[in-house]
Amino acid sequence: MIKLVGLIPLLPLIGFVIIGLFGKKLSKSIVGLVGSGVIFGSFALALAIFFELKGGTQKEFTIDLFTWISAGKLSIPFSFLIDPLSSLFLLIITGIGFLIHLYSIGYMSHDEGFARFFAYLNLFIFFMLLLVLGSNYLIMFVGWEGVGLCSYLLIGFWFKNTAYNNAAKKAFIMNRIGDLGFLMGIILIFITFGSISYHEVFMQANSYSSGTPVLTVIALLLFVGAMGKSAQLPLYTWLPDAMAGPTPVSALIHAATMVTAGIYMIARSNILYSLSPVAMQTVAIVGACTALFAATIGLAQNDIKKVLAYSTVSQLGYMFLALGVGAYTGAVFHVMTHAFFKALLFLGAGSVIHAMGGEQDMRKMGGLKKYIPITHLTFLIGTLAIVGFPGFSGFFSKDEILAHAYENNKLLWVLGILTAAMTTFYMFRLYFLTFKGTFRGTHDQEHHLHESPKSMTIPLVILSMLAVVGGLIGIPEVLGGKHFLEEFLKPVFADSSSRIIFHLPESTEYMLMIVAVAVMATFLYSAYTVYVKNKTLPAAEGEELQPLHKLVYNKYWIDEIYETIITKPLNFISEALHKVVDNQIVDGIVNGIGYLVNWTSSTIRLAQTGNIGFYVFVMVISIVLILFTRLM
Amino acid sequence: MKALILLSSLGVIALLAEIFSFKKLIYPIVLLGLVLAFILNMFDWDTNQLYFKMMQTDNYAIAFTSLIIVISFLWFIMAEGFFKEESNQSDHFALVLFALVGAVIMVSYTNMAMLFLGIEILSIPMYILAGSNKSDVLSNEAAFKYLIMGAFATGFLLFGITLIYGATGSFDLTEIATVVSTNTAISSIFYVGVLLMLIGMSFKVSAAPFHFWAPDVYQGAPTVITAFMATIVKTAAFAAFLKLFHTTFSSLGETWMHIVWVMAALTLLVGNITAAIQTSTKRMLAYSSVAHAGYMLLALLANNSFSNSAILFYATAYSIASIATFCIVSIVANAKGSDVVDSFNGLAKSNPLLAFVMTIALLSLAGIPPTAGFFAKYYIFTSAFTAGNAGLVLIAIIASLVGVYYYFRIIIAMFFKENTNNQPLEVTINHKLLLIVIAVAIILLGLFPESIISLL
Amino acid sequence: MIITYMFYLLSFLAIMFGLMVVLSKNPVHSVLYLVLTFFAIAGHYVLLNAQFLAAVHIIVYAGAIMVLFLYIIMMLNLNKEAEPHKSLWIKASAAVAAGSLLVVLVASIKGTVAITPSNEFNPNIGLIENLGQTLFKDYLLPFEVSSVLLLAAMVGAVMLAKKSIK
Amino acid sequence: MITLLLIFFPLIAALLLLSVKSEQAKNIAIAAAVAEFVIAIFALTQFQYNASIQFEVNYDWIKSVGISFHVGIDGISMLMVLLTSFLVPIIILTSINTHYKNANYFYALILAMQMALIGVFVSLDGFLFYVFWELALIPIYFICLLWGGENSAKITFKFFVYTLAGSLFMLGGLIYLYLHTAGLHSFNISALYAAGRSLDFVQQGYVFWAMFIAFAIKMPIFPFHTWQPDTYTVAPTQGTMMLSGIMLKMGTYGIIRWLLPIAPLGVEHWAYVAIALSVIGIVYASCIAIVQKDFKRLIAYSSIAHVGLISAGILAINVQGMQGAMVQMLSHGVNVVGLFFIVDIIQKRTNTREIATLGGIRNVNPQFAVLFLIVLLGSVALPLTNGFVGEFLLLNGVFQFNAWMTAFAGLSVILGAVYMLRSYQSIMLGETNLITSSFAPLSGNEKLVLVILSAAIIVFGIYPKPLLDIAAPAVNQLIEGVQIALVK
Amino acid sequence: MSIIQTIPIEWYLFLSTVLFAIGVFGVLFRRNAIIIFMSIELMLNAVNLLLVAFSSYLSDSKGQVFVFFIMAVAAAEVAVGLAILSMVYRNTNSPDINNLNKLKW
Repeated sequence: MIKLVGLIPLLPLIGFVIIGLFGKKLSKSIVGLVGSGVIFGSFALALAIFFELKGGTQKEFTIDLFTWISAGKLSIPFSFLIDPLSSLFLLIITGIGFLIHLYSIGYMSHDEGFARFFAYLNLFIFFMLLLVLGSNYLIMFVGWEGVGLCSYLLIGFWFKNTAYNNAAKKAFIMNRIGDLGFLMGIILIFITFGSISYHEVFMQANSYSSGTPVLTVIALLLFVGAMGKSAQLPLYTWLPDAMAGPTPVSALIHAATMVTAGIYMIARSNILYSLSPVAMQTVAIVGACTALFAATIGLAQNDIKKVLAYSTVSQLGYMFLALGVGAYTGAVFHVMTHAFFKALLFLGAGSVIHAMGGEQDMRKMGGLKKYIPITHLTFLIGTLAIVGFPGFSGFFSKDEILAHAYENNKLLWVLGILTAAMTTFYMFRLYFLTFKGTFRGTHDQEHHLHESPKSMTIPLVILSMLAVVGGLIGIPEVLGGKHFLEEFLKPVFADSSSRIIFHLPESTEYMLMIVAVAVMATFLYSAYTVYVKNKTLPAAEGEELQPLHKLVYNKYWIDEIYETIITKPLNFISEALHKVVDNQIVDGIVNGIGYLVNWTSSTIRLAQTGNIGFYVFVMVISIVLILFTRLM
Repeated sequence: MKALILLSSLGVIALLAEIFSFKKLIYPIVLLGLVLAFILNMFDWDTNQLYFKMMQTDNYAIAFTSLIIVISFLWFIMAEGFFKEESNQSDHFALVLFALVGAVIMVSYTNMAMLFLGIEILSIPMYILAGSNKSDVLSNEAAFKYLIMGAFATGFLLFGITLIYGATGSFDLTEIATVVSTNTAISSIFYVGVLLMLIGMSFKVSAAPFHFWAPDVYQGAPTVITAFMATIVKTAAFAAFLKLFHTTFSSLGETWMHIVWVMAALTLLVGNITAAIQTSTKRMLAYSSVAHAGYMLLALLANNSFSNSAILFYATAYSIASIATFCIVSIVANAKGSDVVDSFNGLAKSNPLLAFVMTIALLSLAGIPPTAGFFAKYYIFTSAFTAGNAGLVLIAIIASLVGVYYYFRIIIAMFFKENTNNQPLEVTINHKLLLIVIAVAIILLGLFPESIISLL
Repeated sequence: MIITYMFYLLSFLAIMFGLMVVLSKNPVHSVLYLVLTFFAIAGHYVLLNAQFLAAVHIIVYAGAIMVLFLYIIMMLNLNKEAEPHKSLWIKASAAVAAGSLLVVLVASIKGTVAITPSNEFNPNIGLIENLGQTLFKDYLLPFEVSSVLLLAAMVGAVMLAKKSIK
Repeated sequence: MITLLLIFFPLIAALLLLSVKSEQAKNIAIAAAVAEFVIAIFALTQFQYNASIQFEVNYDWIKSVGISFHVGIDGISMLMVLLTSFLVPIIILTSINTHYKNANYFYALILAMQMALIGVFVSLDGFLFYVFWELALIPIYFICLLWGGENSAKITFKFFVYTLAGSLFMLGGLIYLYLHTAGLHSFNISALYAAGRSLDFVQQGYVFWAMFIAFAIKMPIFPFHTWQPDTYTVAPTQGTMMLSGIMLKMGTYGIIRWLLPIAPLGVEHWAYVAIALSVIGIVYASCIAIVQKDFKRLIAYSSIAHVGLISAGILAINVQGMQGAMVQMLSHGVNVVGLFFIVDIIQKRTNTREIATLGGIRNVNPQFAVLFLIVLLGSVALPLTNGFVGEFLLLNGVFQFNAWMTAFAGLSVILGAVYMLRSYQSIMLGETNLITSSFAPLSGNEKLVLVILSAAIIVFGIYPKPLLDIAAPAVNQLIEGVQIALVK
Repeated sequence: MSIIQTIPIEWYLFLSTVLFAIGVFGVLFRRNAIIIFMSIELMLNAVNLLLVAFSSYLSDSKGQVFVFFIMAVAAAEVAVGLAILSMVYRNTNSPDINNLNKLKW
């Protein structure tokens, strides 16, 4: 089965090609069938491989396809690596990807770009699979940039809308900033290790002593890449804007898969990080800060997708926190659970939007519970999962991260807890505002409200089940679990885990769990108080806000700040370079030479007076000078 | 020598034609005579004869004589119209042929007296021919300026010859060279003499700062005569100049080289830069001719094994291209009534052949491959480089860029600008043939320069 | 001794008349002064044992060339002081240029290493016989060639001077 | 012999074109160009993948001064010949819907230029190289002058003089080397190599600058670039394509073939300056591209940025940089021709190139949008497009020279995305307007060209190995040789 | 007893130089074409004088022969020059060379 791994990315690619080339001529149902079918095929294969890997003794397979780039001692094969980590991601990607494809059939059914949408989605899956399957950094980079492209295409899916296009462009460019760091990292890896294949690099890295500067630099450069792709401070602003894309896209790309590529990359390179405490520290701090920062913004957003977007940023920060404190398994675990519940939430939100006829402002919703019961229920499950309600998947993964953070650094833990608290608050704020209370939209909208079609609800249901049970594969030992995931991923993190020893007394673990649950409960209640009991509504557009509220509502004006400190200066500098340096100075010198020649010409031609007397005079003077040289 | 006699006789025959009224036949006779002269001349190859210790037909002389004859053949075809004028027809022929005699003497002299006479025999007909458009004040002015300045420069040349005579007791080049090489305590008037001769020769080749006459005379003289001056006179003058300084005075490098260095630089810059904004093409070509003297001075200055063949090749390339350009300028100027650059507007459309040949000729003058002018420049640069004059090469490079500037003004006018004055151009079949032959020759010489540079 | 005085006298006359040629306002005077200069120079020729040359000199210059000059002056009716006013600047620059030329020439000639004649002194080289020998033996070719020169000049002068038939 | 055929076949075709009628010219030109491509492919099939020079032809030319007609093809040349012979038919094909006046001359000039370009890429004699180098300039000058846009006389003239100035410096350098060749002076490439290496580093420095300036102007590299945007803008589309697609590679090729082996010490000594200029140029041109309003001009500036990276990669003197340069030269050729064709398509339909006035073309012509996007992605070096392979290797190469410069150069990765996406958005996306609403569909040949180019972009992005393999032995040998010279 | 044995050759050198310089001065100083011609004749005569002096001093007849050639050339130049002058005069009615400056720049 493992030999067939090539088919996993190939199937979506085939899907892309078929739909891309013939999409216009095919009916929507065929497009949907092909689009989802290939992903399902991949999923089935991924499942088979997963079980083969789980059952087998060999945990690592490399499948060489062909030599891609070679120059001197640099030789980059196009080859795939199957190991627990990649196979897990394969499952997540193809699994959730399939569900979302399925969902999209319904969601996009009325869109004229239906085929295009599926083509893009298939292409995205292809690149995402490449990203996780690659056996070296450059293949990962291929996927990395490829998903960036697809993200660009899908964010700007409705390309007539300038704002959407801007969002798409912003996403691509911000990603590229990170990508540059990543690329530099790859090159430095090659220069340091003479190879960029994981196997070779990690093996060699193992022999480096901890804290070797070059490793730190590599780790930090890679992390820059991760910051871009996974929307970490300060490169996160594209992600909320990316919600311009169709909701399934938000669910798939901007919540479940692509944005977690950074986590995958660092988890993959765990040994490099484990050897570089500085980088680890940086990752942890950036992650924690992002988590908290995004959570605060989430508190005050009114757009249902924006809230989820900031929540995603925040959760991604959480994952980086996990990576930074050495909880690689925890991070991957959270990636997985997050994929379940965040995809669920987004799809739920999509269902809501679908029902609302495109309306995304929560202030216009309310009381939707009775109109769209399935959505409501699954959304509630998702919410509970994300806030870490005990028993739901998010609880386990979050708990693992917090425990590691606590051991590593109490402050990080505090930040984590704070984030969790805010998460609870804004998620329930979202839930309450949307589903509880009374409908606040227009009459037309109310009339239009309806439950989504089967193709949309079935994925919701499946995802909600996953969101509930997904945590089971990582039940910590203190709760009597076996932590299947840790076992499964052990080979991947083996070298790191020998360096980062995690040990926390059981009592402390219990304590941490209790604190987390308590905090969650408190904020759940407070959200309930505010939005259900008191029926408080977020301020309407244009209403004067409290300074702090205003600050958060306007997302700390980060976009504006970037505009002021980066975009505008860049434009200004570019204009200056163009108008002043290039046109005036550089070209000016060149033209100046031309003018100089003309000027000289018109000047010295005046010597040609036409007057014989003068000519003779010059001749005589020249003769005098020539003879004079003889005298000297 | 045979060529010399033949040419003199041709001149006399031309004069006789007036008397015995076979004027119609002179033109073919002269052309035939030139062919014959060329053949006779080439028979002397490698014979290296010395006549009266006055002239020597060594290969150097033969090569340059042949070149002069070839160019004058082309020139005669170009100047067809010049010899149509009824009243002075045989005078024109005779004067031109006598001038050629002077030119031949100038490339084969071995005695100062011959040099002096050669220069004068070449110059005096030129003074006259420059003024041959008698009713044109500009032509008069050209003749007058040429004469006054020429005679003035001759004074210095003679003074130089005299001083050299005084110091060495001889007018013979070989004897002078022997004295120079054997006599260590040579009188200092000798060096003054060398410098004065240098000045006199520089005047003849129109090297700055003794070039002032050239633009005015070139512009004022009838175009065909300008072509003659720019090609044959210049070639002969350079051959004479080179012969003198490359053989007799070559061991006195420190006396004249730094001066020639400065003159070459000045000539290159002044010639090219002043040409840049000229509106009259003839005057532009005059300045360009000054500039080309600068390049040839580089070879002269180099004073090495390349020099002879470099100047020979350069003169060839430059002369044939100049004949073509002057031919076209005169055709265009005749039709449009003016020789300003704008007269060339739209020539590519109205007469592609002229435009094409003009382009090739101008590219050659500008020194762009694969034309002869390129190899000529290359060869000169190599020669100068070998001699260690890298600085001058740099100046020459900069100067030739300026050169491109003005040559291309004509090209741009021909190809790019719209024609506003739709005077039809009349091009005789002879001119067409001439231009085609020249265009082919320019390219062939550019591709296979070996045939000429291996001569010397 | 008298020869030395003769030299001084003739030199003085030559220079003085030469200056007068240049400085006189009337062209006719200039011509006459030039003739006088030629006579002074001819005197030098005699002193230098070049009697034949002296005679030729007088005949050619004073007899032929100067007559030609006079003829042209008369023909073109130039025998008046018609020269336009020259600016001081031109005068000064002419004087400076010529003066510095003189200074430089003299200075570069002054340090002359003595010229040592290789031949025994022979006072007869200026005789016709000697000159004839040289001219028609060694310098036969230039002699012949100068005929071309004169012919060309003649043809040219005629061509230029005659009225063109229109 | 095949080398001679490669050189002179286009010339013969060009001469033939002069004698045919304007209307027939196009077909003959295409046929000739395709035939030339077939010859090149045939040469490739005969080509042995080793470092030796093949199909060598060596005639005495100007024997007395040691100039020979010496041509031959090694891996590096092979790639350039392939590029040239591949692009020329494409370029001619792009003109099918354009009706040029005196088309026979137009195509004759293009083919003549092809001849000169191939000559440049296969010359193994310094003088011959120079002659071809200059020869390439004349046809393109006339193409740009005669079929160029507004103000073409002034602009193309500047271009001509500017590049000629550089060439003359190179000529100076070559003569200098020539005079240092041992024994009877010779322009043979190996003699020049030996001569160059016998110089000390100061002298090599002179040679380096003399030649580098020529190459830098041709490519062009900051600050020698100011002829380029104007010329690219004003030239007819095919002229721009010839200039950017092939001609600028003369500069990069020149560095590889002539500069590095001749003056290794000089290169090493001045590499910091030269690479710094290249790298500054990358960011500088990218920045300026951002604020361009004319799309053609924007691409012109982007070309400066791309070529700066190529030059930096070459001058870093390592296999990765050099191989990257080889691949990137090809990729850039393909991409830039594609981009300029896109400009042409747009301009023909809308009569404008002003980015701001366009918009929404995607609504009208999605097919075009997709092809445009592919070319654009190649240009911004998205992985799995041809642009990426080169860019990665180049950055890799430069990184080995200096990490900070690489980081700075890498900004082009970001800025490239900025200006390209910005213009794509402005031109293709959004709502249609009056100008774009009647955007006609692509004609067959337009589609064909863009599809071929897109295919090339993707195929060589996914599988660049054939290209890399062609050049690899020659590149390795060259780098080894240079490194040996440096160690000494 | 010849002068050359009593008067050093330098004196003749100086004399000729002075005469030559006067001729140059004349060319520079005067605007009348006829007088300019005469000044040039003066220059040539200075040269002639020097040649004769050298010839005598060196006891070598070549110098004097050379003078013949100079005379011939001088005569030719004068003839041509005066012909040109008369031609110019016919067109401009002035011997003033300041009028002859249409050709310039």
